[in-house]
Amino acid sequence: MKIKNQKLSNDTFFSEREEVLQQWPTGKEVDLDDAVDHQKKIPLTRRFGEVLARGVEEQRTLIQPRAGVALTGEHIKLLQFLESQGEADLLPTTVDSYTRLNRYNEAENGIEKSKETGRSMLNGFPIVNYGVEVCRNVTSALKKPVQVRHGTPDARLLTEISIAGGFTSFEGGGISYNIPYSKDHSIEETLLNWQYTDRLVGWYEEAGISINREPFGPLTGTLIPPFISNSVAVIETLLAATQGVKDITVGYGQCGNLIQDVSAIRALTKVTREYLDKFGFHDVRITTVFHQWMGGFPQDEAKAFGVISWGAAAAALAKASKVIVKTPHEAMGVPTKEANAAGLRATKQVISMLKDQDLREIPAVLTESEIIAEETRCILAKVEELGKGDYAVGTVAAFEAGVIDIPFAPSRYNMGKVFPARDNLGAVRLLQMGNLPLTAELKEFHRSKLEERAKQEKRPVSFQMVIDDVYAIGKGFLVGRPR
Amino acid sequence: MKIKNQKLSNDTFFSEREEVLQQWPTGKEVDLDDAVDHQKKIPLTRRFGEVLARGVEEQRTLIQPRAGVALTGEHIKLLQFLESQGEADLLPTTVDSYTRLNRYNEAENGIEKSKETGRSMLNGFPIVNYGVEVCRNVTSALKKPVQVRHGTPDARLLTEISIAGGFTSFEGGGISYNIPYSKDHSIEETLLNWQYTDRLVGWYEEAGISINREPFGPLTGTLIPPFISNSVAVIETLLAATQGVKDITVGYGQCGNLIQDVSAIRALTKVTREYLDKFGFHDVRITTVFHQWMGGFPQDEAKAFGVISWGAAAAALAKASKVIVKTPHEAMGVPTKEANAAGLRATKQVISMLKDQDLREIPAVLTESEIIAEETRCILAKVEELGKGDYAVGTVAAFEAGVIDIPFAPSRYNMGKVFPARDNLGAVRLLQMGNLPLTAELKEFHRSKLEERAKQEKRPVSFQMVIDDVYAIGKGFLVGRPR
Amino acid sequence: MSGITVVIGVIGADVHAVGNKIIDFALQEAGFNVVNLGVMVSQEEFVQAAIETDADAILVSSLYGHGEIDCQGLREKCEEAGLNDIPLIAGGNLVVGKQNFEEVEARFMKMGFNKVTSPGTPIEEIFEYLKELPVLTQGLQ
Amino acid sequence: MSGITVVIGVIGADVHAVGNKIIDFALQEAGFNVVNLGVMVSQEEFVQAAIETDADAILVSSLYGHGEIDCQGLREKCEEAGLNDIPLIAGGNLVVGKQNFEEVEARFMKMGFNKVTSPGTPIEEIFEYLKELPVLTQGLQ
Ligand code: B12
Ligand code: B12
Repeated sequence: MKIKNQKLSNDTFFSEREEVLQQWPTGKEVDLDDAVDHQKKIPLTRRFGEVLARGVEEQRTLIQPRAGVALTGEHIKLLQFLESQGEADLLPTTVDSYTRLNRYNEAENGIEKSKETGRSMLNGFPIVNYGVEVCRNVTSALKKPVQVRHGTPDARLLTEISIAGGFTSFEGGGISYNIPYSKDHSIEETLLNWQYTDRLVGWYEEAGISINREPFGPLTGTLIPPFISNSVAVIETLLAATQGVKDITVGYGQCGNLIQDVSAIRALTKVTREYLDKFGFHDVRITTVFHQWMGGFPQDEAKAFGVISWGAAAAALAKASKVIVKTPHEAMGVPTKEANAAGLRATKQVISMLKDQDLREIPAVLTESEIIAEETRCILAKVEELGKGDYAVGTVAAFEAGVIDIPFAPSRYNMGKVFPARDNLGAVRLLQMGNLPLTAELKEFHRSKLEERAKQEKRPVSFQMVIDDVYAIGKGFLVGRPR
Repeated sequence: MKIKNQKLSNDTFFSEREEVLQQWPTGKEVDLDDAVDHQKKIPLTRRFGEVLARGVEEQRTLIQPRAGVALTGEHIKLLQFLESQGEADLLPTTVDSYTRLNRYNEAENGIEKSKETGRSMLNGFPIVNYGVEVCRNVTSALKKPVQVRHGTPDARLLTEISIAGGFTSFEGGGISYNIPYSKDHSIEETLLNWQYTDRLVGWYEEAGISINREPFGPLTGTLIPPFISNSVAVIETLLAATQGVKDITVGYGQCGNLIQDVSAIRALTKVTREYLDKFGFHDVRITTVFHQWMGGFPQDEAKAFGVISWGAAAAALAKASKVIVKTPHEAMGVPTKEANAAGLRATKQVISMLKDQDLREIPAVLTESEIIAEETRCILAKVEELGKGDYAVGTVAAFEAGVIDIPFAPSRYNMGKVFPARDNLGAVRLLQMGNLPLTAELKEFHRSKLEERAKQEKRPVSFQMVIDDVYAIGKGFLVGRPR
Repeated sequence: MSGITVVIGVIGADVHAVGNKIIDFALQEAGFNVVNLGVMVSQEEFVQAAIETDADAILVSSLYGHGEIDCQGLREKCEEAGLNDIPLIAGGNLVVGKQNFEEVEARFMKMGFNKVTSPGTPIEEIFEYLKELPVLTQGLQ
Repeated sequence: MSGITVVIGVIGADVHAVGNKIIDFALQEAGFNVVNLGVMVSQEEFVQAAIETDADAILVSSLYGHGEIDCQGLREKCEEAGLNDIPLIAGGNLVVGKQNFEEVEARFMKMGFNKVTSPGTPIEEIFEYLKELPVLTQGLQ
């Protein structure tokens, strides 16, 4: 195995870098000194980490949409619209699918076709093809900080151009942008790719430029028990911190049970801090992101508003640092800018109304959150053991052994033995535990929670519950009860 | 004083009844035997109390809109639309403003004008003018039970025609349909009117027909501390029970702080039961209604969806028996049927998602709910004392003395010395306590809660807070903080 | 003290009292002399109060939807009583349902109102306008 | 056992795996023989699998928006490989954004698909259709 969880040496990094910058002509435009100069000129009101920190200070959950189209002018207009009409606190630039797969030729074709037809033929903004200057035009046309959001297993060149282009935050990680987004990339390969991204961010840190980094919390977005996504978040945080990243936003996708959701965010903050401290990363700042319901949405727009608002409420009551907002078009397709802004405004209203309310310290949350923390520690301890103390080596081994196993993932490198189902109150538990290294007691806890539901439904615990639960939200319910 | 809280004798009732039925020609159509026959034929699926009871059994909060237009055909279509496209569990017939003021000539004129123009020139359905047969056409054209919702200080004839017309539930009360809805009606007068309504419902009970009764919980809808509206609800329940009413839905208008809202519903159920039992009304059934935010709404429809959904969430988490639903047009005017159905569907989605979740027994709710119960008992004890055991006499005296005092009410018979403001977490407390008979300890509790806020806001507790809080929701916040 | 006197009230059978109380407070804070008639105010009461207090303007609120009917004829009543050019201002939810505001405004201007505000317009937004009234009305008289 | 064999998979560079797993389970429960190619399936893989398993139909899923591009030419590939009248069925979020479904359906029918379903149509809704396939295809051959 080639990978090791240690800071890339300058030699390794810069020689790899030469290669990376040649992957596409715009790579040549990246000049680190010039990039640092440019980043230094960005006012604090447009620095992602700064704005996040201020939100945390004011106990205000910030709101952020997803959005990206093919043409620069249109993309700027879209983001300005979300800023003014959507009252977004933080902005995204969602990258198109070709760029995510490093197919820059096809992205070029998409840009041409979009110019010809005047319509966006790509499902996002092709950052690499446009290169540094165009990105600077985008990021400086806005009042709020902008983050790159994508789903790219190999995002090395994308990171280079994004940071030089004035983006101040970058989403993704070697696990979270592989397992849910890819079929054939090995974990080792993508961990290596993301060491590069993190090292680059670390390099900027050392040059006095802090770039916010955000592991993708929700994974497949479908019935992920909090401890599984929290474990991935902690690992990606440790790997990033090793490369010198100092500002990290760990994420979580709403499950729908309020107590579990608030507990998940609480445990996420706590265990991430715990492990950072354990490895001496005391100066790494942690914030949290809560993703509104990431699974299948109801088709009806009014019902979608209900789901969106409930996500906003849970985020506010959990005092997440920010919330990623869905739109009333979610079940249908890429939203119009109006639908996107409407989702934001509904969210803003709920967040503002709940600004002064907080459920993090109620007893039910304390209990559930302790369970999640304990489960997370089981996984992390096993990863550490498998890697003999090295979290990168351990992660590769953990996926092989099914010690980390992400429900509903498309990747061949994920064991796929774990199946979740909801308990009687709608909290996500485990039905099939695969090789997850939980203690006997914790396994029994999951089993008993599902037995409780089975009893209520007068049917045995079975795989049909999984199916019923996946369908349930589309039908309006959390728990897929038999009729 | 003429009023006494005792069951009207048959003599008194039937001689008054003769007069009432002559207030408008349609009164003559009411035949009690025929009405009982008709009511007996209504299937259980269309009986309000039955459907409510089934919802309670299934722990499912039912949803109900407000709606009413001038023309019968249109009104039926509107309700059918809300049933099919809004997924309403319970239906309303909202009565127009002329009927509320017993101005039947003007209502007649409104019907004529509406027929001529084909548009509804009344803001509701004029039940009295249409009479028994037309009402039967309406109530039997629907699959769900229908309730009369209005705001009528003297609803005697309206009750007669409504019940004979096949409605199975009737909103209002001598306090709740006077103080927020009128300027010049004395409390004694309206209590007498509502004794008639309640006696009529009691008469039907005795004839084997159970009609659901619902005191109007939210009062002026604006910053009403829960114990004030709960006190009114308990009094109206006792007065109704005295006349033989057996099925009562007590109501509460959302304040916005989750803990306070859940606690209010919990305390409402508890104290109502307590007082019914105290006076021997063990067989009176109690259910609860939660009103989504009754104060000023945001103009923006997406934001309105946020407010609506948050109301739905609080109702579900409080396990209210039903929730009265607002619409995205609330701030603008009477909603279209589409906007009405959209509000319902957003609500249905949230209610269904939260069906299995319940916050009624968390410690913070237990504490707050005990405080509300205690406050309510202070008011009720004083009313009882003032009336020397008679709650009708006591109520009249209580309003005179400011022992009951409803914030922002238009009535001359309300003292108007009480002003509420929100505390630091958004719960509604008292800023000016007028003559409310709270214990010194409770008064100190309110004061200290507001001091907490004042400290946070670095300004003294003052009337400006009241103003800021009334404006706040329109601006998106619960608590009106200084800028 | 601006020395400007305004009569305020909610017209017709309308009982929406909250906005009325807020407007009263806000106007007083801003230094106006306020004559508040409360809710359910008839046209006659508005005119009478304006005469008695020598008011500079009448601010009519209507929330419940029947504003158009209730306000019809107010200008004529003012003229009959000799209040020739008194500014009439209307605000609230003046009509039934969500309607195009320009059209609503036009209908009220035609009825003789001098200023009409859209639903939810806070009273603060017309302070400037009110403060210029004495100048305006002097010009007219 | 219905004896009906269907090939299923998510076409193109699309990784949406949840629906695919659910469809697999539901079809098997209903008695179909399911050949599941998973996500990121190329046209060639669909054709190859249909030949190898002598399938009665190919069920193509596309969720991520590029379905129209990814499905173009599948009918031609089938014909080249000798799968002359094999029913092609498409479902999921076939195009980018919220579009009129009738138009989307027409475009896919023109590409040679035999049945096209709108976003979120549950697989159960085409069971009847699938069960009649052998009859249909026999009639054709
Ligand atoms: C979960 C999810 C994800 C997860 C997927 C995890 C995984 N690997 O499975 C993650 C977060 C990784 C993801 C990524 C992306 N997603 Co996505 N995702 C969703 C979401 C919310 C739910 C999908 C789902 O699991 N539904 C539940 C299952 C059971 O339902 P289903 O998939 O619709 O399938 C059912 C039916 O459609 C039908 N069906 C499906 N196929 C077929 C075939 C036939 C023949 C028939 C008859 C029926 C049928 O039966 C199935 C069972 O009932 C949808 C929006 C939605 N639907 O609410 C967006 C959505 C599909 N995603 C979208 C997009 C754009 C993306 C990304 C490109 C961008 C991004 N957001 O990062 C990437 C794509 C990456 C890639 N290369 O594919 C868009 C597609 C836009 C469009 N078509 O216009 C959607 C619609 C969201 C949106 N409105 O923008 N996504
Ligand atoms: C609270 C409320 C009630 C309470 C009122 C309690 C009370 N006595 O005060 C109750 C529940 C009793 C009630 C009853 C009714 N209501 Co109501 N109510 C409301 C609600 C939700 C808020 C009103 C409020 O207090 N806002 C807060 C205050 C501060 O704002 P405001 O009143 O708008 O006033 C501000 C501005 O408009 C402006 N302004 C007001 N007047 C003027 C005048 C001038 C000159 C200027 C410049 C500015 C100005 O300044 C004020 C301060 O900023 C509104 C909807 C909304 N706006 O969200 C409906 C609403 C006004 N009600 C409505 C209706 C229909 C009724 C009823 C007929 C039916 C019913 N629902 O039972 C009855 C009416 C009874 C009657 N005869 O009047 C409708 C009116 C429909 C329309 N115009 O098309 C509304 C719009 C709701 C809706 N969308 O259906 N209501």
